[in-house]
Amino acid sequence: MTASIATSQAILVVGGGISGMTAALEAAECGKQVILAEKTPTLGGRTALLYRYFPKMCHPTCGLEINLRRLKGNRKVRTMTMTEVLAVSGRRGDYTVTLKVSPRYVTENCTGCGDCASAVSAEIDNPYEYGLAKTRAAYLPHAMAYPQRYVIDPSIVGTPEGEKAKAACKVGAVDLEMKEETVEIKVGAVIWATGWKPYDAAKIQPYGYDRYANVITSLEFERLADPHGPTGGKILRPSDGKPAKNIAFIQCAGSRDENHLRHCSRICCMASLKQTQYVRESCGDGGKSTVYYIDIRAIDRLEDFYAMVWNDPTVSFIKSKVAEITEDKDANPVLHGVDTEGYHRYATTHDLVVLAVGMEPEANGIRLPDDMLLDSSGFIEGCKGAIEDEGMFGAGAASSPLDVNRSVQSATAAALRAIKVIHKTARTEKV
Amino acid sequence: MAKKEYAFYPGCSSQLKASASNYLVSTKAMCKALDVKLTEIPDWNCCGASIGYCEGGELPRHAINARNFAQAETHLPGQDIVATCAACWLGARESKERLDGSAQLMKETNEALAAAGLHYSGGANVRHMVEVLIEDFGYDGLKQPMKKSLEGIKFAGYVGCQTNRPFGIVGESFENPLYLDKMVETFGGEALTTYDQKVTCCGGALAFSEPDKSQKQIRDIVESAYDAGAEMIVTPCPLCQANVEVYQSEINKKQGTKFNMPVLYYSQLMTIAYGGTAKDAGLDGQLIRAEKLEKIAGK
Amino acid sequence: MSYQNNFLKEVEERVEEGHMVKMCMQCGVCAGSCPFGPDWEHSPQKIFMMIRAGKREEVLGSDSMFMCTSCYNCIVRCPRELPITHIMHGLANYAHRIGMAPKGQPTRVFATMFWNNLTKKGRVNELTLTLGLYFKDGLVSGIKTAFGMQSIGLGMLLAKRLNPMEIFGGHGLKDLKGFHAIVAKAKEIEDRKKGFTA
Amino acid sequence: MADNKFAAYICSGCGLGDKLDIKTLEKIAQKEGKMQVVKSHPFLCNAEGVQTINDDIANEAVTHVCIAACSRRAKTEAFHFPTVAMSRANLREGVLWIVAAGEAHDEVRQEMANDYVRMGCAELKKMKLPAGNPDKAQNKRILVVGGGMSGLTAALDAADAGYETVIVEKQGQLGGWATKLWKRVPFKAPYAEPQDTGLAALVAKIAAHPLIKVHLNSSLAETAGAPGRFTVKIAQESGAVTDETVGAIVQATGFTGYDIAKLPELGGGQANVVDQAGLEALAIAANGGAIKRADGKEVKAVVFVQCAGQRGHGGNGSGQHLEYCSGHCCATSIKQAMYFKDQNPDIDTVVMYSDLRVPGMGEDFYRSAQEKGVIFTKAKVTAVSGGDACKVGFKDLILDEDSSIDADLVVLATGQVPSAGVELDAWTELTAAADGGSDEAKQKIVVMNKASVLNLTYRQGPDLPQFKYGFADSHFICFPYETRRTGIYAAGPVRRPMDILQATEDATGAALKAIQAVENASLGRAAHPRSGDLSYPLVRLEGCTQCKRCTVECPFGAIDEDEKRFPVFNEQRCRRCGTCMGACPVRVISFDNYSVDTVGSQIKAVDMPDEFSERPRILILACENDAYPALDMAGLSRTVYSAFVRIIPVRCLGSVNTIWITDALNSGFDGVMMMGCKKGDDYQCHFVKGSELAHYRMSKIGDTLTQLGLEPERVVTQEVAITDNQRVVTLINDYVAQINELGMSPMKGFN
Repeated sequence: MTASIATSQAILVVGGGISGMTAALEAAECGKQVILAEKTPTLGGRTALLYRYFPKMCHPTCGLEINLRRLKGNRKVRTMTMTEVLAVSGRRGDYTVTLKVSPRYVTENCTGCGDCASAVSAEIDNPYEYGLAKTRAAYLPHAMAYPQRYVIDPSIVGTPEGEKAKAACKVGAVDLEMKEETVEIKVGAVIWATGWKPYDAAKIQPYGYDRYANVITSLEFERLADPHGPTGGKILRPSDGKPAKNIAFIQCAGSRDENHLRHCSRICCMASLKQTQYVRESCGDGGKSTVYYIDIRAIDRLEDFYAMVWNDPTVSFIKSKVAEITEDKDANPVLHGVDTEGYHRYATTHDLVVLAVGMEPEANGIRLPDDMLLDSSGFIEGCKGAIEDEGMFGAGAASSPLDVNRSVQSATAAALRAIKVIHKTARTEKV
Repeated sequence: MAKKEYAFYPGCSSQLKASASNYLVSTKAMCKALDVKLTEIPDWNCCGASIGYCEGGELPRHAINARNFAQAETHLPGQDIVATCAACWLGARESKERLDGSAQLMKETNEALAAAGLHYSGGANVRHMVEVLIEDFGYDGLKQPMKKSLEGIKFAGYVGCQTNRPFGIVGESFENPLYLDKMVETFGGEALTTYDQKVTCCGGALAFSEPDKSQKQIRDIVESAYDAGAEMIVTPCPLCQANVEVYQSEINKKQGTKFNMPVLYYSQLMTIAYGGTAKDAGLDGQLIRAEKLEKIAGK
Repeated sequence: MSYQNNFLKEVEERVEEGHMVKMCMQCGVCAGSCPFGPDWEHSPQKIFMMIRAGKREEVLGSDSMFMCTSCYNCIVRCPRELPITHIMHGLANYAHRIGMAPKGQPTRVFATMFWNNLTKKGRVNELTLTLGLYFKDGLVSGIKTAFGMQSIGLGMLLAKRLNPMEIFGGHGLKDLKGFHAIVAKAKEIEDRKKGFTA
Repeated sequence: MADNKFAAYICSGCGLGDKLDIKTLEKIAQKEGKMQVVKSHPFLCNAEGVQTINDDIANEAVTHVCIAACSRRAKTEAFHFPTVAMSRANLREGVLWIVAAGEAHDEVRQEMANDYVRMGCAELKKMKLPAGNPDKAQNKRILVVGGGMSGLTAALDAADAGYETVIVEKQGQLGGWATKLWKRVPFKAPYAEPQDTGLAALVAKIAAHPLIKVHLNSSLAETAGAPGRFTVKIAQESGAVTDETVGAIVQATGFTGYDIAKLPELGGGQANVVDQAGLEALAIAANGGAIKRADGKEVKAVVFVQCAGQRGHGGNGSGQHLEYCSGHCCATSIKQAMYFKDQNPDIDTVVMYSDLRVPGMGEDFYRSAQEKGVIFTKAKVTAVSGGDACKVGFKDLILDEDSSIDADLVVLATGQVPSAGVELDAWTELTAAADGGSDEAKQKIVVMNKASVLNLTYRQGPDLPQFKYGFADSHFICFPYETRRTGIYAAGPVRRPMDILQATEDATGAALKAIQAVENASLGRAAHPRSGDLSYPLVRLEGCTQCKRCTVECPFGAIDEDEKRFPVFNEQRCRRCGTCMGACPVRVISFDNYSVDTVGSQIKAVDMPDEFSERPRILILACENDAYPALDMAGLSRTVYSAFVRIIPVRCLGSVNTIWITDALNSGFDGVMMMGCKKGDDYQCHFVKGSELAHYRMSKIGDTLTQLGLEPERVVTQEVAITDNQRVVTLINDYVAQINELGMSPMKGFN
């Protein structure tokens, strides 16, 4: 079906991660109409899958809770999950956007009681655990999921499993007949807060992510450290489930590399410094973290955090891009390379290797309108043509490899850029 | 399948009574089975090999490779140049790319060629035999003429360096190329995919000048093949083959090891699989005899 | 006194791919990737730094570049896409041609013999090359080495992979004259370009 | 307005009906809760259930609604009744999902549900629907302090969004630091060449903009009022003073370079040793030609020393000068090295760094410099001597040797020092001393006020609170514009060290927050984090004892004092945390929907078993931001905890008034546990000090307890993170066990 909602006075925000939520809320709290479109079944994006933030070591869900409360109390934002942008036409102040809404197979009647999940036995890879764990095919994405509504995985629709879920729901919220919908909306401005994705670590062949069980990505490591994660917060080796105490962090895994991502992903240094403290948290003085780096990019006040970690006796730093990883008989990763500060060769054995994988624009993969201006790595710089004609903007990690704090800053700025468009449109319409 | 024709660049080691003559013999047999016509580039010359750098410098190396291109261009127009030797392929391909990339270099090269009344107009297509097999035939295609299975033999696929880097085979990774394993499996052998020295350099360039250094490499390569449970090593490179096979006795002597690992060319395996005799496959050219393979050949 | 760019400029002008030396960001992947890494007095990445630092004698007098076996591991891993193998070859060649490379460096000697061997007939003569190498340090040691290696030689002979007749010539080009002309011309051009005195 | 009509709606869905006796709950709501309308529904949150409620509001003139169903965090869209006061009794996450299954627990489960219904009704009885601040502040003009890149960008963006803007710049011309620059680093692909600063174009737009008014050679002599109604006195150098009224303020007062003279060890102060600003000056003078030194000699060799007087402790621990990294300096030195290389590629340009910090696309700028022949080396510079032939001594960290290099010019990459005005802690000390009569302090204050940027007339001081190293930054990662002075937003290098790109981006964000502030003020709405909250603090001054705790403890400096030292509430500055309410010893401060009574009455409403029942009652006051969600999530994961606890969410532990504790103990509670956010340097409290204050206040009620003859363990305070959904359960169960050890409270039965 095709429904037409909103007017050219409204702002479309694409992506419901921290940047998208921020852009939407900041604009709405200025009194503007906003449509917030998120591809997955829940808001929160990648930040919801992090254990702690640097440098405060606080929890992403804390900010998420506040933003969700702002959202629940604000009628100016219309949230659409499982929604993707198919096409954008028109110009600044007057865009027509075609949205695809995928079926959730669960209606707004869902109370979040979880009866459907208990009823089904089929399992799928948990999309919120980077494949480290399974979940029932009828599931609530995570504890902070918003909307707090279950999702039926398409794989069990039309199977007895699906029927089980339907039968289990006392409030008749499971609707297996749900179909994909196309919605057309008119908006004045579009904010692309489509975020980022981790670079495919398997492509970094010398590190053998695809060959060695105990070589994992920094995002998987976040899940291991998270009490809500697959190991209940214990840092265990994927190969044998033994606790990992001696952990290597490899910086620039895919970043600053002509063979992979040309740009520096900015966050990885701080992320690894943060993660060395996960090791301390779980192993105390018995833990050992080694950071292999080219340059430690702990900019501005974040330098304090670097200093703190530098002074942590369980953490050591080696100025070296690791050349390759091999595996010994006990599946321990062995790192080979050269410490370039004075040329010292090493072959060091660790329990676990964490690749600080680079940030790639999530938009590499989704089709952006042709008139978007991208840099050499695919991050959104704005629109082609004169600044006066700009009606679409990048925000957060879609615009540059940014940490959460800078993403929010960027999203707040994007909100005003969009508001300026709306303001101009409103005036021209009055005239 | 229609007959495929290529301009063949055997290289110095793949000549009669040269260190890789068995490569040449088996390649010819293999191509016959695949209905491939190889025509030697008339009066081809040495590629200079990477070791030529020290005295040869830059332009002379490109010039002598360009001479081969020019020969192929005039005498075998339109045919891809196919090399079996890693060094030849690399040397030629490198020159090709540098010449394509630099008008200046091309100019100077032709200035040199002119001294022999030759000219290279560019655009030679230099390929390794393995590329031809995988890209022009594909594993299924290679299976077609198969008459015997190599069942029961465990192979360590030793790719070596120069066939693998910097160009490599399309779709394969530098760190863990799998095409030799896939070939072995295609012909019914058992591929030891866990073999961890498959892209280690054999130190060929230092084989003569610094034998101890290169022999350390060879020891790792052979040892790890034994560790992986291999009965034979298979390789696409004549220098790897020669070094890894020839020096085993040397290492045994010096270090008291008991190495006796046959090292073969994929072309020898294929010749046998295609029903060729041990002689067709040049198995008589092995220093360390591949008895199990000879047995299959004999069946 | 260091970090004057004279030597860097010299390398950029006269060494194969020398213009890429400045692009190194000192990550060390090349050093860690080299199969003969442990045998290098200076790793490639360090050599690049030394060039920038103006250490002409140390660099051109070093035998490190001769450790390169042309396995190209460094090239495919370098995050800045430096053609490291070629630069090492280029430096070795440059040091060799201006006479600064270490005297008697075995690979330098072998590589030279190899080139001369191949250019003589247009194709490598494995036997003369081998024997030549064995006797490079004089007859006595030559006989020793050759004797030590004879089992191999013998094996090769039996395996028909070595031809004793090659000592009297062996494989060669038909148009050897043309070939020599090409090599000579190319060398002439390169020497002129790089200011080598032949 | 019509009389209040109270209604309770009890949901029997989600299995509540199976495990709880709904009839009993209805009876309780009616008899004890005094609800005039009581209805139960099998599926209250569905369209039909919600309709029943809306009908009652429309037709039965219901003014107050108690929803006894799921947590207040669930089904908020369904249970949205903006025209009535509403309370939520949490029977699902709070009872059904956390009480052990099985008949053995039926009784305690029912008791718990009964109490929550009692509490919901009791709270509702004391609630009013907040009407929003009657004293609306309608001024929507934006004041921008500072006319540099950040300030101009903020002003232009605000004006382009239709808001009148006033710029105050202390210099005689606009542009700030950017006027000192020859070029800036690139913002967009290909990130290869230095770019024009774009200042001229920006200034032209400002000049031409009808909504922008500029005051040059001016500074703020006084800033009074609140969002939507600030009055500022703008003093010109001449002494003339202009009054402006504005609704919000963007402070973009920028930075100064760290004084090079403080770096003698790096040749600071010697000839031909300059800082980056000094080099820009030479470049401007050269105007694209060969860059010459002060003595006119053409520069043929230049060395850039990174982190000069910065990263004092970083990896390399000198502990001197600036401890932080100024972020932009690496890219700036790269840009400046290009000045030389672009003019003459033969000039030796060496950059000595310890970590080259060019994040994001800066990597391309770095590559570009290398292509131009700029040499980078990782080195620790040990000594610099200036003069005609400069020398830089250093430890070459790659070649691992001590070395030195000659140069015609040495550029020290010094850091950014924020111009954020007065440091408030120092100010507070002085004012205290001044009140004590110290003349010295009085004079110092005069000096300080001159140094102040905003000269706020606020009780808590004249400028924005500084976070660290003098930067007026936010403490929050998710909320970079979270400010402790509502309606005043710092932007650019005054907030955090940054380059022009970040500064202008930051300015746009700050401009939005300023716009948001004026819009909120005009509607009497709270700003973040209680955005949209229409309640605001009401005070009965007749009861006030002028103790000043509210004015001192308000985390946002919202409360001033009049000449009689009575508190003066500035609602538009208030963030509705209730810290003042918690602080007030005489309990004269309240909110319509959140007061000493709304919570106190819930505490008293709990049915208290006698001391022989062996059923202790434990009161938990949980911060609604982190602890309460954690408890909810414990329910979501069906984690069982003791049914003896009664949980009341509070806006912030700072709002907890000690009377609640004593009330609870007096009414027979056996223990009281407070759950708040992390305190200390890395505090999580969204209201800055709430958790801190609660701990402090509770440490003081020991005496009260002993007077009551109670053990100190009966009142505890815990730090809880939102992810602690398993830990809260342990905390609760352990505490219940501990209380059982102590035995029932002796206070039972006395009330």
